[in-house]
Amino acid sequence: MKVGVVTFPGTLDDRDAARAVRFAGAQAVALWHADSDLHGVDAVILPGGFSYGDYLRCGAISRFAPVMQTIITRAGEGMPLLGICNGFQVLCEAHLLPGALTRNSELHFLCRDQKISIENNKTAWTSSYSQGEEIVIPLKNGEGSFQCDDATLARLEGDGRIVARYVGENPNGSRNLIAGITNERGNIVGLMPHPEHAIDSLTGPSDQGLGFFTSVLTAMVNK
Amino acid sequence: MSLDTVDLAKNSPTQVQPYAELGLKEDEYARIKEILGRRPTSSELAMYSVMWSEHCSYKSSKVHLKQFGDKAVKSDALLVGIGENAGVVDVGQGYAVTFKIESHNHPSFIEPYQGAATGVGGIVRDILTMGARPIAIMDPLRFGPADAADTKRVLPGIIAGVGGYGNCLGLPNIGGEVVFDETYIGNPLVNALCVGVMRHDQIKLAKASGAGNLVVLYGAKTGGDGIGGVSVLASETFGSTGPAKRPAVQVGDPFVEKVLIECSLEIFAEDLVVGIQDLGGAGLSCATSELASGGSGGMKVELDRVPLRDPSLSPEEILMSESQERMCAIVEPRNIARFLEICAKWDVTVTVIGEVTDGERLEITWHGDLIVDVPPRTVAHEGPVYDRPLAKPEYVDRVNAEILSLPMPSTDEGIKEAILKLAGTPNLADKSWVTDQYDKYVQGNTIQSQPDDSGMVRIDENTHLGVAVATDANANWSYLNPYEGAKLALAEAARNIATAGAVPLAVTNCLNFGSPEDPGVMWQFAETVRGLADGCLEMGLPITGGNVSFYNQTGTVAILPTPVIGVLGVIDDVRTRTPMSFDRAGLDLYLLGETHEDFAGSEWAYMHNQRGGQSPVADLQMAMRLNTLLVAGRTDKLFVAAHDLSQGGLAATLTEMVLRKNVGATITIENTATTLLSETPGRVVVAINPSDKQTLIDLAKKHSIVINKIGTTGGNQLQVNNVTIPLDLLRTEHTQTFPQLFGR
Amino acid sequence: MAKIVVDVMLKPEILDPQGTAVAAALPRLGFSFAQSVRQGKRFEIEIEGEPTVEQLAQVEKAAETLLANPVIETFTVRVEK
Amino acid sequence: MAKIVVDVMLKPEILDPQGTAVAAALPRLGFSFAQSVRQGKRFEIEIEGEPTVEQLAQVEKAAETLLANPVIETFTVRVEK
Ligand SMILES: Nc1ncnc2c1ncn2[C@@H]1O[C@H](COP(=O)(O)OP(=O)(O)O)[C@@H](O)[C@H]1O
Ligand SMILES: [Mg+2]
Repeated sequence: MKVGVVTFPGTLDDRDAARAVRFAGAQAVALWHADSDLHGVDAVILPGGFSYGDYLRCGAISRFAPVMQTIITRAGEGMPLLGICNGFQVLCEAHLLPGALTRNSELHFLCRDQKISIENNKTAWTSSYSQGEEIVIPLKNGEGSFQCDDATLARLEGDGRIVARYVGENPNGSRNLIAGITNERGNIVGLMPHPEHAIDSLTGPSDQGLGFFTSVLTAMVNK
Repeated sequence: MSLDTVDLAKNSPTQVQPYAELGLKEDEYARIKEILGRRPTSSELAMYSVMWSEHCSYKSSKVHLKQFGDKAVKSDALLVGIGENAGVVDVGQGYAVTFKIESHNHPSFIEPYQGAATGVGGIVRDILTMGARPIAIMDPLRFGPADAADTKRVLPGIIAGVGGYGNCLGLPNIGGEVVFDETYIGNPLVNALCVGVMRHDQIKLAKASGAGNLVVLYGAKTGGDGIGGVSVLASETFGSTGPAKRPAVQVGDPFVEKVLIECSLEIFAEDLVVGIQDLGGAGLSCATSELASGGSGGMKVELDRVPLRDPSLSPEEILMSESQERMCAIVEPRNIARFLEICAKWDVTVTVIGEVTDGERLEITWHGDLIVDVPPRTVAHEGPVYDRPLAKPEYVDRVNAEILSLPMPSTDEGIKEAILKLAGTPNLADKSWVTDQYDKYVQGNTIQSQPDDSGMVRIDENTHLGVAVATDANANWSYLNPYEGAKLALAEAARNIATAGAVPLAVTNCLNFGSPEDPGVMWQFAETVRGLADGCLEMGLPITGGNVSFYNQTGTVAILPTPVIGVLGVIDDVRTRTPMSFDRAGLDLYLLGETHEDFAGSEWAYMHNQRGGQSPVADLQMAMRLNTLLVAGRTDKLFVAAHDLSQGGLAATLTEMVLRKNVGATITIENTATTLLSETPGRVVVAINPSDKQTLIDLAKKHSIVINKIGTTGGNQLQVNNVTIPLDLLRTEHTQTFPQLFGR
Repeated sequence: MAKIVVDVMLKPEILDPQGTAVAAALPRLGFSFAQSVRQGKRFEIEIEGEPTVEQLAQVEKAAETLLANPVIETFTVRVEK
Repeated sequence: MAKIVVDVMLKPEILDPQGTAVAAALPRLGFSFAQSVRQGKRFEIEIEGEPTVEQLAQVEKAAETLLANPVIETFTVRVEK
């Protein structure tokens, strides 16, 4: 079972994502932004960071990387694809997911332990959780406020495509407390908080993030 | 502007040069002429002037810093000592760790965000230059009063800058300091520390050896950053219409630095460099002269090959530019193709600008004309040395003689109020407002960070080997007694390491002072260095490097002497560290160490505007015994929790402990006000299982440390004798200060 | 040498925390003129010679695909001076 | 209702990492028109009625103290339409 982890220039959490994949029992394969070959992986993670410095808009430039063109095709065919933080931003910029991530309402970078609830445990990345399960994983970003128009929001809510929601006070101004969403098929998930930093309570606030990575193994086995 | 060449200099010996405007003294200028046997060219003058500046040459501090070498203990752990970009220590299992602090005080006052950001960028490059992967940063900061208008401008910008740069580099921030005092109002201190790790055989040095090897410049293009002084030279000597306006501040590009780090590490992994140097203060002047001086031969550089961001730059300006995110490497010709290939992979600009020669000169040409021809050592390592006059300032005896008259709470209500006030005072209040802007999780190895006593990172995922780092300065004590102040800061930083159970191993420092031309400041500095050198000798800890920042003053008012001391420790298994707080009821709390009436320089005195009295005297023998006890207790799994006492005394320590995991405590003590508020150094609170009592008593006896049981854990309040403070109230007091001052 | 300016603003219905923060800061500093503030981005692009129709079409294209995100932003392109 | 626009740009001699990143991305996407790109901020300020001379002076003042940092940035103030 191979899970690809993409490195763009400026990606930071690639090693963490690879470690999480290994913890879950799969093989992590490093993918390079300029190489359009996916090297036989069964799923892909776009990890967090500041790809290309995130100077223009987060994820705006990475979206055009050669590796993304193959990923977009494969994800269209059903390959599981998880975008964490900057990866989520890339997925929105690439229009694989609706909406956009904008500046936090408090205007500064925010790193804290965040409680979220799993609102949809039917996706390729959340099946290890029970519906409504609450977990604590790190949230850390400057532009994590999910925004979209009313029609899109109604559609996301109506179709059960909200994957995770912040619990308690809204940390960044996201509409409807959205922390993560999925596409219609449920194979593509974008998530603002960082499950890869919560796979071991020695180095994270909990080990409750591991479920995202074990979920995808189940999804690939049941394919 | 015409080009000043070596030939021209030979033929126009009487040409008037603006050495004074460049900060050179008359005798310094004379010495340059003596070294060269002629007047310097404008480019040479530019190089000497920046390299002989206080910042680069340590001309006022050298005579004192020598003690760090002279008094040093021989340490087997020291792999690279003072003099290189950063010292390197052996932490076992084949790993070497490098760490260093640097200041970026003045730029951060002018442009807080960029000043702080480029401060982080600079220290990270120093660590990278040693061949190490940077793994963590810390940021000891000082500001004017928390409620001062300018602090509201400066602090948020500095915090955002430290975070903006460090977060983008993917470096966890594992600690720092935020301290307020009115002497920093026009002169905030931004010190930044970086830790890096490598295998022993990967250590790199700034040496250009091997004739025929190539000098390679890579990273950002060169712009006109930070060369104000040299513009003087360009305009005044050469009578043109004057240079283009050059930026007063440097702007950093953390993305470029992140790519530079990954690119460099890939280059190091393939062993493609003979020597390497980052470009920091004094830019190319520093890098080329230090590389050549550290190596065996000379060097030839074709300056016109340097890629420019601003094509109008003159050669003098290119030599001086402090553009960020640049590195200079010495590469054997057979490796250059691969070197260029790796740079191409990371999209990093790279240019061969020269080569190592078997001569003894540093020769720089501009489109074929020789503009610099100097012995590199005279630029890099043989600058002027001053033994500046020093005199004990008048204030010292006066304030030492003052008898403090502090209001000491005697009623239950008064005790409660004191605890709450201390919990909320800006110097002791919760710093999450700051650290929530810093990524502490990236790289997945952070074991401890704010609010723990020290930062701790794992360096091996399989063996769980880790390092801990703490920085400390107590400027109030240093003001009263700089000699003891330095020792006390050293002891405190080491104790912060040992509290978690790590073994202190090495020391770095950043000495922030006023003007060295003031004999009183110079005395403070000399006493500090003497104290630190004596302290390190006594504690058996080598100093691996550091930084001196002078001229920190507003008008004639100097900042408090602020020696920030960083201590690095090693822990063989991070899983066994002692956490700073307890997560359950039913434990016994003990206070290790004696408490005296030590209020001079305390937070309680500061809150009551009292600056006088005598600082405590450091008992380093006791400090070492306590550290040994703390490490032994960790190894024996005796401690459930341990937390150091420092500013705010026992009151602050208890507040932090009960709030950390939201488990209260019931404390029974005598002499309540003094026990709670005194800041006698060398104390720690530990939590143990009641059944381990005898083990603790035996351990304390063995190491001759006084212990007192002070209470038990549990409940949702902090109870001190008859005083009850609900945790919620305590938390509100502790956490609301920063949001109230600086917004949400 | 001509300068093409691309202005990018958040759509009116999208929350603009930066603009809001500026609007809140102004009265605190004693400035009372603003009813509302929105903050956007300005790109100054230098091109060689006078811009051709084709080039301007290219800039439009670049603005649409890269400089602005049409999901949340609008943009205008103009030649300056 | 009038709109005052304040454009804030980094001074030409100051490094502009944002503009540099855009300039580098454009050719990768097949856009070749740009010689250089600088990125700045645009503030749109709405005021009631036509702006008075006094108000404009106030905006200048606000731009200088809040919207721009004169150490590294320049700004222009103008009334739009
Ligand atoms: N306070 C100090 N204590 C010990 N070493 C110091 C101190 N200040 C400077 N040094 C050492 O002097 C050398 C030169 O310092 P510096 O010019 O700041 O280095 P760099 O140019 O690499 O930043 C370094 O090895 C540094 O560690
Ligand atoms: Mg250096």
